[in-house]
Amino acid sequence: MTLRIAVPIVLLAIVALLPLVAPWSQVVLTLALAKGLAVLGIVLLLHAGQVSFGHALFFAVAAYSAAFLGEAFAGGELVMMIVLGLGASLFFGLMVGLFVVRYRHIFFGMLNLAFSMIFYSILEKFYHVTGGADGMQVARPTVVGIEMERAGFETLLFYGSLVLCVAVAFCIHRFLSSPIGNMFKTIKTNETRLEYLGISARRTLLVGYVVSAGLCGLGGVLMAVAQGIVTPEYAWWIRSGELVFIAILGGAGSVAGAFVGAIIYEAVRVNAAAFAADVWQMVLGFFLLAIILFASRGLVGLYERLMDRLESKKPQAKEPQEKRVPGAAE
Amino acid sequence: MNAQLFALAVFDGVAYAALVFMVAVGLTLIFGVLRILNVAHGSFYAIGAYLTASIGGAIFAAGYAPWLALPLMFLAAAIVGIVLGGPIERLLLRRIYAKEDALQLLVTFAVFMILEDVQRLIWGTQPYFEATALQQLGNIEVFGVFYTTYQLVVLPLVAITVLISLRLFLRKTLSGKLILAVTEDRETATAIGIDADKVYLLTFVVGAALAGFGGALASATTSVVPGMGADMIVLSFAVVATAGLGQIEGAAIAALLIGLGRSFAVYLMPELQVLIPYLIMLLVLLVRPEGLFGVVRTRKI
Amino acid sequence: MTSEILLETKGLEINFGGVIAADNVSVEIHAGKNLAIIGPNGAGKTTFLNICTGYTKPNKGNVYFCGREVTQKSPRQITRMGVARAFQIPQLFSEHTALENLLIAAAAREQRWAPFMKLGQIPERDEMMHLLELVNCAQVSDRLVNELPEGQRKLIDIAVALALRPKLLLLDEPTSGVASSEKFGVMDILTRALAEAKVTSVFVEHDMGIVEKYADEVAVWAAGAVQLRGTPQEVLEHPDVIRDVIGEEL
Amino acid sequence: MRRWLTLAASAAVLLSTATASAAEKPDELKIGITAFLSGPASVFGEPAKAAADMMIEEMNAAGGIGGVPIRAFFVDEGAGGEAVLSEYRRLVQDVEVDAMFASISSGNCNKVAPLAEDLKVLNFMWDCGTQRIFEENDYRYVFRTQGNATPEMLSTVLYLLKTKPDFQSIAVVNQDYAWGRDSWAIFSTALKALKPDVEVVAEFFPKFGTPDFSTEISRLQAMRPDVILSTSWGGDLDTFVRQASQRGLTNTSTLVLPLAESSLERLGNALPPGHIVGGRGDHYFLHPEKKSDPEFAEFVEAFREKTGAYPIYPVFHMSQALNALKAAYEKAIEANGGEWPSHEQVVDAMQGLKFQGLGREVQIRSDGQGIEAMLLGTTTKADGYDFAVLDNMMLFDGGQITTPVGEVSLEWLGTLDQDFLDGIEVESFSHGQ
Repeated sequence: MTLRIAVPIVLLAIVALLPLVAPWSQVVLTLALAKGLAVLGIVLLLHAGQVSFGHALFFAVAAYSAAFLGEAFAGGELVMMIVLGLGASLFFGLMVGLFVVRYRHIFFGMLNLAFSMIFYSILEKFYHVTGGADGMQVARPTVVGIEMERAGFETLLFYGSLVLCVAVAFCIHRFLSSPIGNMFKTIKTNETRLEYLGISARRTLLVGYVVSAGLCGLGGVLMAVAQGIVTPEYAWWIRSGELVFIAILGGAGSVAGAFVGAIIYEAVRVNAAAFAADVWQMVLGFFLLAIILFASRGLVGLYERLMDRLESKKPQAKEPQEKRVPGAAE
Repeated sequence: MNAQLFALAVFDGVAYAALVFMVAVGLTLIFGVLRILNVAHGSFYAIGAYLTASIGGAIFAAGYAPWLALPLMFLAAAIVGIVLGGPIERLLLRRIYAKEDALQLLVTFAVFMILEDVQRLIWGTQPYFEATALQQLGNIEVFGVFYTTYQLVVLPLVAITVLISLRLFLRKTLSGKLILAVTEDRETATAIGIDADKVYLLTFVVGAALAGFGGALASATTSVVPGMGADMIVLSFAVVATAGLGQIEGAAIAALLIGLGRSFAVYLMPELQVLIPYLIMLLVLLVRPEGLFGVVRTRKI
Repeated sequence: MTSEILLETKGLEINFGGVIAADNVSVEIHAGKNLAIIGPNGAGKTTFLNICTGYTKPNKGNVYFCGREVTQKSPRQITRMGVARAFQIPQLFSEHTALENLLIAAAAREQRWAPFMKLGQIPERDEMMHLLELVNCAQVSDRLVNELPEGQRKLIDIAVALALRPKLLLLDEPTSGVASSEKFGVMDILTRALAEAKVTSVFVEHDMGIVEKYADEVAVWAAGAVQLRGTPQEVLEHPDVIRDVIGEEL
Repeated sequence: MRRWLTLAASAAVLLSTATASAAEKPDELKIGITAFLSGPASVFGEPAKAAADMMIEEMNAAGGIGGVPIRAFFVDEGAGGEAVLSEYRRLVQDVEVDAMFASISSGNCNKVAPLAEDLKVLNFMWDCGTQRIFEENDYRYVFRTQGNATPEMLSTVLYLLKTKPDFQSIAVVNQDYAWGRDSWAIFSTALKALKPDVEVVAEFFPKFGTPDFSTEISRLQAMRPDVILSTSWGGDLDTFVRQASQRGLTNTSTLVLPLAESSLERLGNALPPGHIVGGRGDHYFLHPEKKSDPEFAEFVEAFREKTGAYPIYPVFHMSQALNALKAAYEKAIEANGGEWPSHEQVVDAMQGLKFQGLGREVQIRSDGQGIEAMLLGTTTKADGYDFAVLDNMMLFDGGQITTPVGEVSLEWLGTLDQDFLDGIEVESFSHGQ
């Protein structure tokens, strides 16, 4: 096993074991994984060269769906919440997507922003339905019909999320190597040619858009049950910006980077809030600047560079390193 | 809704539109030239307001003449443009023009986050309020309702003046023409030897100063509080997108549209007030994807 | 040789801000007859291809493909009916390799939507490698296309169009960007590939030697209108053409 | 990552020792305090933090609680609910604080209360106002060391009825979030029960942080209601009052501002005489019963020297929370025969606890809710102050106006009648008295 593969497996193991030694980190990590799923949605869209500044919308749609379900059935059921949240975000993704896939770049970003801000305002305004700015409580749901204590539930939620994230990451990775995934990527490089292959760029983008909305939805449901509360802030534009931030931090276009970025972001944020309470935003801001200016391929890019250097130093790597061609066919 | 209320709604809408326009016009100017949607613009607005309120509070308390309020606003705008905007363009943005849209936007987002905390470190979290300029001018009674002269007359006048002077600056002066040339066709402009670096710097400084000026004007009518920049920036995004990116006159019309829409909502359906800007933006973009005054660019193949 | 009409335009008219790019253009393109379009820059040649493929909508007039009206259809719909296009500036997927560009085209042709199938493993892989060989680009199949020289990009652009197995192929200046010493080689490769795939072609061309050698018919464009149409010999010897078109090319 | 690991390791060690010797006297008494140190609500958080620092220093100088010094850890509520919750967990599970003071925001109290119950940690809701928490759920570990929205609003209605009995119409301009909505629901329910003939002419809920109320003010001027209620606070309240007075709205309508005690000094001359102001409890730096108490006067001076401003209600709430903690530990030590009490013993001691901060005495009743007196007054100008101070003050006894245990506020308020009104005892004071 090469180092390049071993390190991620070790990191995954560390993440899985960390809560055993640091109980309080469990919920933080669950939140990070939930965000990581949503960030994966952003990463997916980045492959098509589009940046949404409103994907928190789908995060919020799913989170509120879970909250409403919980309210309607006095607690609710985790599996139902996930199914409903995912369904709602896919549906909203389709509806919003039908409009926004006609636009690109800044306009794409701005329209997404507009939709999310409308949803945000509705959540905030319709106090008697949504609880207004203070949001709704999400009581601890049952899991396949079983009532759980807090500790057990949190452990289950964490490991469940971890498994879900690994599975989803694998699926997205495969999707991106599939023919349709590759067509999706060509929206970034040459939509005209795609149309001249007889493929609808809008429909292709819509497929990816709906998938990305679903990913945000999954993240939203997990966040809602892990936090025990949903607020309109879930749909606020700063939240969308944060998702894009994490995507860039992890490494634009990297599936693994979405989760690495989310965990590092959460760690920086928690530490900054604890040790630099007055300037945590500033810390994050400088962190983001440093990444963009000095490591624009994000943490995953840094890792690749480090591994490249380590491998080229190893004496047994005798044969001349073949120039790696990014995106080469397997 | 009777004629009196109709008129009141119009007055309120226009005053509000004037303030929003000041911020949006800088944003759209910067976008037109640099092709960057500057999130930190909200911070420039807030800092302009803080500067005016804090300096004004200090000098008027020390007994200086109230007429200094207006020059002070210009000073605050200049400080924001030169001290803040200049270095940000020079040291930061210049390094990222070759990068993707998303990265450029995120850089300004990072600047925004940093400036939010800078504001808090400098000015703390207590609200500032400095209304000397406004109190000097007194009130006007219209239909039995008192308006401040500042809001009813000064703000719209200033906005129109800014619009006209910006137009003249862009059409009549050399620097302005250079900015316009780069806005319309960046490649050709640089190809014929226009110093794009200088134009970018100038544009950013002017744009930032306009945001600062907007903040300075607003400081007379509102409390200057942490977080005021975040709200303003989304609103001016909506204005700019509705108008069409880079459209200066368009921004004035879109600001008016959104300002009036908002004030009529307060009279007719208060619950819709916050939704109005986004609904207008959405409706406009659905019908005209490039904004009210935007130009469609087809790709040459 | 059949005289089936593949593509037909009737009375196309369009102008861009006063500049007339098509003025009552009525053209028939017959299956099996390769048509060359010549004419000075700005004569409306590319606009004609844009209208035929639905990229630009004419102000007036109609386009028919295999007897069906396609005037208001999109490039995508027209492509699906069997019209492929290669571009003056190659339109490729710059972050994909040469082979991947072709594989995406093949997947588009075969409608391969299975989300977990790898692009590199679709059944058309061998066919696409063959196509790359045909255009002499097999050795760069794993290179990103934006790292390749313009000539090869041009050929890959044509190969992408061919990968769709069209009935009609529209080529916009296939030899521009190709070194003049290689132009005939390229056209040899191209005509062989076209013949093998039984594809009729329409190509815009500036090099009269190429037109003479490879075209079955020639149409002369000027000021947005077809001025003259005939065999290469008839057209190229026409005094107006020598004066207005060939003269300018020299 | 390394920090997490070391923290985790130390947490594991602490955990094993802590359970073994729960009642051993610790080296220090650790409390976590959540407060807004950023964002608009830091107008409350910053003074409260300054006050906490001062008071803890003073308490420690006097021997702390039962001989144990206090150490405070602050959490910024402005960082968002998510960060507050994870910091809360970290402080409880990792730093092992003995008590949490959380929080200012009602939204955060809603989030924190069930968590405190889960984590079995003593939690004082030291400043948030929502009355729902104890009405909708039972808690063992959660207490409120002050009143809640119901007595705050009810006392405002009572004050209004006593001072301005003939008003006919009212409009409301509240911030659009739970506090703004809930406080209006409470106020309007009580008003409807006690004076049914009042017409509500407009209800505005402008967005939180609105910089401009021009349109609302134009409309209010056109309608001319007798009374305008606003439970807003901080920058929103300042903006509204300033814009209202600039445009003469304060000449035509009486403003009723139940939270304006916290804005008086900032507003300066912008708030003219004749408007009604409350302070979420009997909180006022010129508290008529306390201002001549040297301890009170000394604190006000010291606070002013340190921060440059007079203390406002969150400062007083902080003093109540700290004094409640002290009283609870002392009661538990006494009950434990002078030995240091376990955490559970301290929680037990909270029942019926009486304590006094910088106002009247407060008592914790069986549902965890504190009973706190309410003070309201009407603005006036006075020598020595360049801002409005209170005249015609009334002090309401908290016991009468707090929803009885087991009842839901909105239902209880609906049952109030003239008899209730007549039975209210109130003490009146004027400025300088």
